[in-house]
Amino acid sequence: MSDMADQDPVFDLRAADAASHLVREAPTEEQRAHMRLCEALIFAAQEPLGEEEMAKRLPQTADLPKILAYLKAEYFGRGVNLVRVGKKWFFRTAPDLAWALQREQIEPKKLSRAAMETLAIIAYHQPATRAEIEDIRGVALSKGTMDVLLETGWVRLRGRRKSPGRPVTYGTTEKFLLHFGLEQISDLPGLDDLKAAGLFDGRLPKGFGVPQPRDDAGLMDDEEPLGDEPLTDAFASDLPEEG
Amino acid sequence: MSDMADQDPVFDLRAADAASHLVREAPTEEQRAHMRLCEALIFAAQEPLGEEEMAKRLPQTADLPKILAYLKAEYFGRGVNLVRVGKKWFFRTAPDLAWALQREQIEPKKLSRAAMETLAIIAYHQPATRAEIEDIRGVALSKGTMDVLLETGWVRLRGRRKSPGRPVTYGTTEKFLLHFGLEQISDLPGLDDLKAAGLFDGRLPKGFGVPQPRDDAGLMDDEEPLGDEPLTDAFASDLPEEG
Amino acid sequence: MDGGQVDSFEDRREEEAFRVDLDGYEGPLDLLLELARRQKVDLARISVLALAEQYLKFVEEARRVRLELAADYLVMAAWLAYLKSRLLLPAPPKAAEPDAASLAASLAHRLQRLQKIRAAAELLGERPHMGRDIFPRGNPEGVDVVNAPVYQASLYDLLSAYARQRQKQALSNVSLLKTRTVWSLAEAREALERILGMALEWTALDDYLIQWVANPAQARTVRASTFSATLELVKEGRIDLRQDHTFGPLWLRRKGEPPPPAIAAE
Repeated sequence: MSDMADQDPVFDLRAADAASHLVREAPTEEQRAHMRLCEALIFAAQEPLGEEEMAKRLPQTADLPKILAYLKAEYFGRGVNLVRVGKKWFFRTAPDLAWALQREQIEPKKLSRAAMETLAIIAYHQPATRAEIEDIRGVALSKGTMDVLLETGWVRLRGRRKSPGRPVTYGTTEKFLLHFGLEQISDLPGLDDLKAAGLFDGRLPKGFGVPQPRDDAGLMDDEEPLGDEPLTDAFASDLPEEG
Repeated sequence: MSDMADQDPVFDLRAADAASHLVREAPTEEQRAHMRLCEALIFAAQEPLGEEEMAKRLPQTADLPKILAYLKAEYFGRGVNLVRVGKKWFFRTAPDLAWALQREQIEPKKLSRAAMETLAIIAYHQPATRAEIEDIRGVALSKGTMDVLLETGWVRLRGRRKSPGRPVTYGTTEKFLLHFGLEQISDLPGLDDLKAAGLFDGRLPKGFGVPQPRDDAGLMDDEEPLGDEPLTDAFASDLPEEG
Repeated sequence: MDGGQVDSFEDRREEEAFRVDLDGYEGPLDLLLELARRQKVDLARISVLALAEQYLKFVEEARRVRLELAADYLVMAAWLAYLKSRLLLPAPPKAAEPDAASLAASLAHRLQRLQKIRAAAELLGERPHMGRDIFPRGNPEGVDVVNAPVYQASLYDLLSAYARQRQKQALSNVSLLKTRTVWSLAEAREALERILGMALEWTALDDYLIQWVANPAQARTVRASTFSATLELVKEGRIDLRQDHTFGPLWLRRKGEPPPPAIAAE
């Protein structure tokens, strides 16, 4: 757990520095009032709360990024932390307390190795097509694996690749970030290592640079919308399915 | 909401005193660790968390009442408060922020036929008393109808008619003009226009007319200010109420 | 693919003895990666030749014990056999095909890539999971939704509502002063008696009605009342009434004249 804590943005040293810096310069009375409001809003929300949503409830003059930074600093090192995912904020328990909070009765279903690898390929390589996933894993993807991933809500159909056969492209969702405690997709663990190894340039000509995984809502240049074609044959493959 | 806050233990003065006292003497490192744990436990719990439950997760030596008191003090005056009910604890957004936690959902609504007809009569015949409206419609006005019209913001209480019983007079508002796209109330079409539009057929009795509507802000000669008499009996009528 | 299989995979790795067992391998690349790991060197410096030999030996062994091999294992074997021969032979002077070294490099690259993504999957899996290690608020209050009704109505709705009720009221007020729209039996009888003197010959009831009923809208009530009145008069023996066929016109005449032969015959 302890080395994991290092990877976690909550335990990020830069964040800690920023936090201690902010704590040193105390918020004004007005900022305190705004912090209270944001605190209550994020606390009450059922889902991570968007910054726009908060901005709507605050006076126009309020400096939302600063208020959230103060609030985050206030919860730094506490049992409950304020965490950002994309442009949304939520409270959650500190990762190092997992041991005390784990509930015996609920054992979340573990993903198979095939599903976990497929998820990793989609996450690190997105937008990724089925053929790209199969190329990396060297084995055909069973329909069941992709179904499981779509069911978790961590993977979504992004669009179609502008290439022969117009294959469906897959990407990760906000729920994926939320589940794995990532602020943004570039926080994926080991991403720098993978990028440095130049292992994801398979489909790109040399010198093109290593693609950065992207989970933006917008489509990339080589993607187009899903359209209304049936998706059933998105899983068609002439590779034999994995056992 | 405000009287709720008064009853609330968070706003209890003795609690506040205790809190400030506790804040003065800082918790030890060990107590801090226990506070973090309790904080996370209470936060993640789906129901108010019992003290026994917390005690189970803490070392036997831990001084739970003191830890919870510290934690409560830490959340005192914040956007989120730690609240105790019996021997159970939970976090709750500060009651004074309830106003900010409400979200207005716009719900398109259609006026009932009775309300629409009443509105039309008020528009054309204003200032109109309840009895006048009933006389024109030939049916008693239910209290609900007038409430709905006042809720729309299209109808207002203008004043009182200088006549026995001093009945309240109703008129339309600027919002009414805005909603119906009228520059002024006199832009409402007259009898000939209504006939031309096919809204009246030919068979009208002699002497049938449509008034020239007026919504002057000032009171008319036969009106006087509302005064501070109760409005409750403004709806008394001996006509049977409409269905 | 569950935890159990992952364990058996781990066990297998520790087990140094070469065993022909394809269970748990996810295709030829997976098997190659496992074989490469046994070389215990950095994947970037792996001996592809040695790897190819090991793979081919594995496949031969498998066929010897008549193990069913999936087609892709055989395709990979064929490709590796080709690669092996290319690696062993000196490179042809003008190769149209990619040289053996770059084919080998590309295989090593694929293996590295698979290994890295496996490591990444593991790192991802080790992160604290929401709902397992980290928890959101257990019972968020949520945001109260206050319904703010926005009333919608068009000017047309307003005007038609106005016209509708004004017209309705105007007409019902006036109709009270008008003659009744229903013809009573007494009215019908009185009218009939007054004209009875004219009906010495057979006369159609409708003729009277048309004569008496100014407003066509009243035809129905007048016909009904008049018919009832004629029946009363027949009963009193003051008129004769006949109808030649179903739904045909009703004929009536004052009593006392001799009946026509056709009627007498009936």
